[in-house]
Amino acid sequence: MNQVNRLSAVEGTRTRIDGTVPINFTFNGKQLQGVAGDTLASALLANGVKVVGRSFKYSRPRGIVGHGAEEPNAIMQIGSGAATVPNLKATQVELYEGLEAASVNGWPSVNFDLMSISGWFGRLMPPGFYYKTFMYPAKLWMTYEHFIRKAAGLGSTPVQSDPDSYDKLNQHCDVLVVGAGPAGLVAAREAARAGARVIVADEQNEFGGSLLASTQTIDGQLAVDWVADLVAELNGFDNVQTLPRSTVFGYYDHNFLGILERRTDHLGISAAAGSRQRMHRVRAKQVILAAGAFERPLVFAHNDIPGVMQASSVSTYVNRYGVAPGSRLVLFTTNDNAYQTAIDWHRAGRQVVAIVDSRSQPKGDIVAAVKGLGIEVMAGHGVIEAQGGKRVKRALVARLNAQGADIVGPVETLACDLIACSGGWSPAIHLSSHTGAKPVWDDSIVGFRPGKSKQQERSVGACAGTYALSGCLDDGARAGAEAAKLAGHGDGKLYFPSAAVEEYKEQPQQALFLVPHSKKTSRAPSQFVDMQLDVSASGIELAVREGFESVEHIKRYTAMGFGTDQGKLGNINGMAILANALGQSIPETGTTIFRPSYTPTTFGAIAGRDIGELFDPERYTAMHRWHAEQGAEFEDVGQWKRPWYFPHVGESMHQAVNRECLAVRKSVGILDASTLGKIDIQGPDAAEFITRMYTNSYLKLALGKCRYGVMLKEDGMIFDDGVCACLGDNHYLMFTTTGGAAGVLAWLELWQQTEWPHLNVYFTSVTDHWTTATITGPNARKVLAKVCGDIELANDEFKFMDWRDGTVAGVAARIFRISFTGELTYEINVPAHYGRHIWEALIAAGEEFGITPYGTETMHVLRAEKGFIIVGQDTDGSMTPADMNMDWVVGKNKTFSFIGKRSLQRSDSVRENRKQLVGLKTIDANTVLPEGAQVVFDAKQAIPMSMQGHVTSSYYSANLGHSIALAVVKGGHSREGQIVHCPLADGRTIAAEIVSSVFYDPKGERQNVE
Amino acid sequence: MKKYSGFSLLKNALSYHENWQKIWRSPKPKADYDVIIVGGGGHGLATAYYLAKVHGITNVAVIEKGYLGGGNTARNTTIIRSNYLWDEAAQLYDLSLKLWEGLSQELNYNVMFSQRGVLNLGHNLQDMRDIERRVNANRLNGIDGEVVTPERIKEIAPLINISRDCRYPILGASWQPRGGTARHDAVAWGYARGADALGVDLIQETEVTGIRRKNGVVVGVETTKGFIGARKVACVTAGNSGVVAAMAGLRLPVESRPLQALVSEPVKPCLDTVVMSNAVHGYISQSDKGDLVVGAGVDGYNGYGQRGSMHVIEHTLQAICELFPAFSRVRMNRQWGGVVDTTPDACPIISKTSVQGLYFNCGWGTGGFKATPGSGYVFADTVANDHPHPLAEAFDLERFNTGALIDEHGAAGVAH
Amino acid sequence: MSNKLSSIKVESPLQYFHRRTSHQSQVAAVNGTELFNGDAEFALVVKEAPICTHLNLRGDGRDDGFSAGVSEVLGIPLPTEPGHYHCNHEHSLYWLGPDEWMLVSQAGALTLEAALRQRLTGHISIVDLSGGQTLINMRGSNTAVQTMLKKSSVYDFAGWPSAQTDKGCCVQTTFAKATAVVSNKSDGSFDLIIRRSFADYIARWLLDAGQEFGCRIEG
Amino acid sequence: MLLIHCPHCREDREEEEFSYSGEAHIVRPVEPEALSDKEWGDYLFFRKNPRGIHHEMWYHGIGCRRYFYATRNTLSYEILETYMVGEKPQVIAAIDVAIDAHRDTPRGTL
Repeated sequence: MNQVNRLSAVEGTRTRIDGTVPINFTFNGKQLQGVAGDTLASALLANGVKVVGRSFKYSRPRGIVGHGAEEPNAIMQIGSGAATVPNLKATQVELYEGLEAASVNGWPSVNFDLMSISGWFGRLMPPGFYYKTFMYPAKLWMTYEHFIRKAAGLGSTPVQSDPDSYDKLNQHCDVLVVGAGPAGLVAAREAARAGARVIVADEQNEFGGSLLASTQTIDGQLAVDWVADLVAELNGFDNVQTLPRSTVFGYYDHNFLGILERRTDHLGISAAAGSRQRMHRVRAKQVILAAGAFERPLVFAHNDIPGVMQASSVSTYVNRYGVAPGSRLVLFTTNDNAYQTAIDWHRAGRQVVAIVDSRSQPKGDIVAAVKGLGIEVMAGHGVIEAQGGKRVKRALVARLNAQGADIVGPVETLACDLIACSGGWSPAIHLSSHTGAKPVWDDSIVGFRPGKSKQQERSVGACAGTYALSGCLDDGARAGAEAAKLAGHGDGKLYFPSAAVEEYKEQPQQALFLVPHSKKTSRAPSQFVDMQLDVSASGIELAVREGFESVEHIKRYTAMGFGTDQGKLGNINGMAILANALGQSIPETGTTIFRPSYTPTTFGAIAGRDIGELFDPERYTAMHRWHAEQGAEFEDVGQWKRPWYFPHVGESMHQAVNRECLAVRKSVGILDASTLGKIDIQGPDAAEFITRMYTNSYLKLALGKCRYGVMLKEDGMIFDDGVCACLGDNHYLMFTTTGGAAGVLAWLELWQQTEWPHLNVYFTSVTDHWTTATITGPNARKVLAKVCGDIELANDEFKFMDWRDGTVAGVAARIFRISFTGELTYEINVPAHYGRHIWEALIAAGEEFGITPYGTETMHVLRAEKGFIIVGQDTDGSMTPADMNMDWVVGKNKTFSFIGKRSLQRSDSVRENRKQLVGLKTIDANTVLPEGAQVVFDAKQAIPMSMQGHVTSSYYSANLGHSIALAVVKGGHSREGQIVHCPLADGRTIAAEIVSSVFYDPKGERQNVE
Repeated sequence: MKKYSGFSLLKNALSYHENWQKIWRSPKPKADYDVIIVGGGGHGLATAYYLAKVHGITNVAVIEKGYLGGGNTARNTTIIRSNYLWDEAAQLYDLSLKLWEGLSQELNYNVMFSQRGVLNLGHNLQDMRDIERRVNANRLNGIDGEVVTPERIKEIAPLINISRDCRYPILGASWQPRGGTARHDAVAWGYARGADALGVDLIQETEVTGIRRKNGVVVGVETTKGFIGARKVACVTAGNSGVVAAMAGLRLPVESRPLQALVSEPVKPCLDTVVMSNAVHGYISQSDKGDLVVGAGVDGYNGYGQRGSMHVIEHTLQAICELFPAFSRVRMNRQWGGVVDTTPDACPIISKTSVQGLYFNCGWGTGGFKATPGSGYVFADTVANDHPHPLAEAFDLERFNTGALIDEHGAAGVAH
Repeated sequence: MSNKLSSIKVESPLQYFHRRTSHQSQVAAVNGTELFNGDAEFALVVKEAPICTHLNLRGDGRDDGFSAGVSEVLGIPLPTEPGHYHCNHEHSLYWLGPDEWMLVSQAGALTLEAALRQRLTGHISIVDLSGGQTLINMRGSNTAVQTMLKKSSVYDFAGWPSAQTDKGCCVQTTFAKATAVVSNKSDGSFDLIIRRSFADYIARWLLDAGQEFGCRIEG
Repeated sequence: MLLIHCPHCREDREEEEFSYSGEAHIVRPVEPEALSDKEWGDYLFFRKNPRGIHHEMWYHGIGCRRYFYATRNTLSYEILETYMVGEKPQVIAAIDVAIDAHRDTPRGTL
């Protein structure tokens, strides 16, 4: 097919295409050719393609209607494989060499669709039909639904990962101008001149908006030339950022706006570097909305047949793209503005069959001009029905009464292949509406204007209901100067003279939302309101007959406005039809609230670069590289990567952990404990403050000593634990859990800053500063002695729960003698730059003792053997210290009522039968209970069972030769010796005996090994 | 009430759909009711329905400030499941699930309850412990569920990424086959139609502005259309509970927060189940229309604005793109927010109050939709008998004084 | 802490990154587009500073004794204006909060802390963070540096006046999904103070984000 | 997406740097043990949660690490003021006074 509809140059206009650069593309597998500057839509029209898709519900053939974001029908699957994109509007896709486009609906093809539903069969699917059917028999619903789902969706997602990348810029500006049409351009220029930081964004590939298709002149220049000069001027400002191909998709609180910039889509390649799309996160001091307006379609019978188009779109295809989408035009209008389309069509050398004007006496200047060209104007008439199959063949025209509500004359038939429609214009109030501004109906423009501003914004030009070019230019300039001034730049006065524009004076339009038909609406051929979702005027009336009154109910019942065009064309007509059916005015009926996105916005762009390995920071300790080199398996603990276990070649996890566990208890092991949170606390009130936060007291903790503490939330439940050391006068170091570090610091700050500011104490996180190498086991002292000569390590010199400063392998270190394994343990802390050095030195020193690096799994096993809890694993936010059998850590005689203390006395906290921490020893020594197994007393009871608790930690203990588990069991502390049961999903029920939670070395002697 | 069926559809099609019965009446409020339900969302309408159906109390009005089902009922992501951890919550949600299973037939309105299963993913060892614990508890409570491997997850949702190389690889999931989704609007409309047919007055576009009491006993409500008397007032105003409570001089353990959601453009079926991940914070399903329906976590601050902050959405879509790398090229069509009443233990409040005749049903947080039938059922019972339904006992306000919380989020992170 | 560095291996936070990964991302050729500013091979160079002293300093900035004491020891005034730092050849002192400063110095940590403690009285806190942080410098074409900052942080850096040799602007803010203290320098480059455990992540972020203009990380 | 004026940094900063910390001006009872379970429960969990003017705490955690207070409209999200701990708000909602007068239980030591 060649470009049958491509026009040769037309006098007095300049298209934006370059006819000398052919571009090949395919549509539904067919090779076609367009030219540089084309959109996919203009190229398809140039090639005479009529049917571009099938409708969602009734599968009716559909053609291109519009030329931009409002397009409801031309929904395309673009590209193939991993880079395919579903649901792009052909009107917004720039043509590139090799572009592959396919219709999203229609099987086996859009021209021959087996699913097409016509005539009265379609009547079986009125709005809401599925709520009324498919209910019986109940069992069959999932089968019905299976078939309903088969028909769902427009295009298809890729099945592979996205090959492209996306990024974001955080932008801050004084003035953001949305839309680079005439109003936006002059606004930007004034604001820029005043010195404001300006961003101008426009969704199209080039700036100019409606002027790109205009035949008007500005200051004696063709509009497109005037635009080119102005854009060049804007680009000359250092303080202006121009963003073409950039859609402002959402307007959020405090003048935050999202812009999606399409950077490579028009190139048709997956960008090898940089990003396919970029989201600009803009914080603007002032915003100027100059987003334009959408022409309103006219609703008449079978107005969805391909060849029924928007009048302004026809002009745009002619003037901007050099395409005439047909031969014989019937123009159907309610206003003067659309007469220009007849002039454009005439000038393009095509036939204007007639202008059908619903107004009984159109008499504007432009009407006269059109008549001067010899074009017939049928005043007081309307197109009541389009006829044709896959293309309009004729328009049925009849005389209407003055209100346009009734047919008052015979029906005439006009042969044509194109019906261009204009029901007036609807301002693009979407972004204003995002801010919560309530749109205001204005009879004078037959549309909603933006409501009272809720943010620092103003609307200008067509999106404020100002349609005359001169008005747009004046308003835009004023808004630019004003916004700049409010943002602190300039004096608000205009700098540039206003432009001279010649334009027709327009006469009032007529409000016409539903063109009458000879049959009443319920029986007339479908008069479509929302084409994408096949919502018709009769559907809206039906919803009203069924008792729905709210516009939101109607929308939801009929699905009107829920399409990917978000009702840009249909909503106003739909609301007006609803208002009429309810016997109300449009303002009484109200409008719906537009929500972001203005146009659909790529998930990947909203996600940005924070995916894959950058999804969340991976935090490393100073020894991470060593662990990785040893082949450690890692566990995610919060953002940290911690070694989980260190398998030898050929070893299973189980084998590795058993080996590590035995090594620690028999000789010595080494653990990277650097991830524990560490907070430095200084100040004269430090001890008092810490004592308020922990359950026990620190007022008498001596220099050189450590103490273990538990922290509660005010509700009495355990939320963190750790050791706190007294480092000096008014100086402490607090250890927190790995995951709790940031939360504990914020918690301390909260109480100090907001409740007890009179307590003099400062907190500083030192988690990253210190690297901690923990050596533990009966040979730990011997290992340490080899690398540390300046500390007396003897048991009675450097006691359990002491700390000392000294030198380890030549590095100043702080050593804590605390223990999470029950063995003799030294936690050696050095500044992290020395972390790897100290680690390697200890490994070397321990070699003769077979020092064994171990990970978190072995750490867990060893501490469980000792009955030490892990907050977050053995507790879950509903556990008190008493529940954990840790009454000993609660200071009963503290004068200050520490955080959480009062809650420990609530009736539920002192209730009998709370879940309490116990040990479980399986009857079969080799069976390891699954963590998370539920505990019951009577295994034979029927479901639902009475659950008494659950297993929180469970391991095989190689040291003990049997499995061990910690559990919380109701009243567990008084149930030692009882047998409980764990019924598992695999059908097994495992019996276990409740035992002490301390399985190993109950007297705690091993940490004092000589 | 004329019954809906395939036959009635056919019959009405022959008469050009000109003779359908109104779905409900639009009555003028009476001077006095036995029970006034404040709030015409799903829960309020269900409460009215069961009051009339189960307890024979039909002199009931539902007073709604906007349109029926226009609050969180219209704004949620329609996920239904009952695999809650604690016995009290699990039993309440499972009652609800059982009611869902016959709801379309009960109401003669197809609420499109679709049992396509719910996956709750685990990404670290503690997630997996919690999943094991929850699934074990569910099974022993008689609730379906199993722990599934990444390979099984991939079978259920083929586009999901189970690679071990990603930042937080999927280690497993809980799988509840009876879970799924329903058509949210239809639930409200179905209950409304059912309640109306039983004589309940549905009064829309009428705002309750005060709760009138006499000697500590409720006597009715002030509204924008005047005073309406009632012996009992039951408040079911999710997202506004604190405001309504203040009308009676009460304060609740509730903070109202924005919760955001979004849908993509419709795409051909590619996800046949519901996938939720608390750890990376996103959940997703695909509607019968083809939209990918995505929910986010709760915003950090209190807010009644029905909108939240963009960075929450950004994080959620990062999570979705991590879980489903193929969805990166899909586009967000619409985003919105609701207002959720969060409680300290992520469990609802179904309770009498210190004011005689005044009842509250609130605090469902992010999980209210799935509870709609069960919530209405036990609340109707509580109001009718002036005594908590056995399944509602644990959800009394008193628990915040005794400390007997049902710490559902302590174990599950976020209880969507 | 000991300064016997000669026999002891020290490892800066980014050293691991250098050994582990290719530390540069080059501009990829994109045929026929104007998208990428591909003049230089690397429009952005990130360099980690040699290990030095980082001290967190707390005290009452409104107390003349405190501010005089600090300035006496360091030879620079205590910045009390939010968002500013002062520096000389040896020390840089960054405002972090109304009673909190970050001191980055060439002097030894122990000596410096002792000198400050000797001079300052009352409720103060000095904490050595030298092992937990590192300073990296980001220089390059103005566009690349500014774009990188816009990609990485929500803060509006373009609003800053140029830095002078003895003072400039600083801010603690978001940097990708981590945090950083960012400051401008008189040569037009920017310093970032970041936490050790996040260093690898930030380096990966910078390489990824810098791909469009070419980014090199130097040790 | 809030833009919050930090009174310590004395500039408008992006929401991502802050975290919300709940209702402001809740004073911890001096003698918790003297309270009944109900009074203690009230202090722990019961909040004003107004639709409108709200005094709340924010933490500039990725910034100056200081807490401060904000008066924010929870419906419009407009922030009417931010102020230091220890200061009193300038903007107070009429309803606040009303609720306090109405409440059927006294609020701990408040």
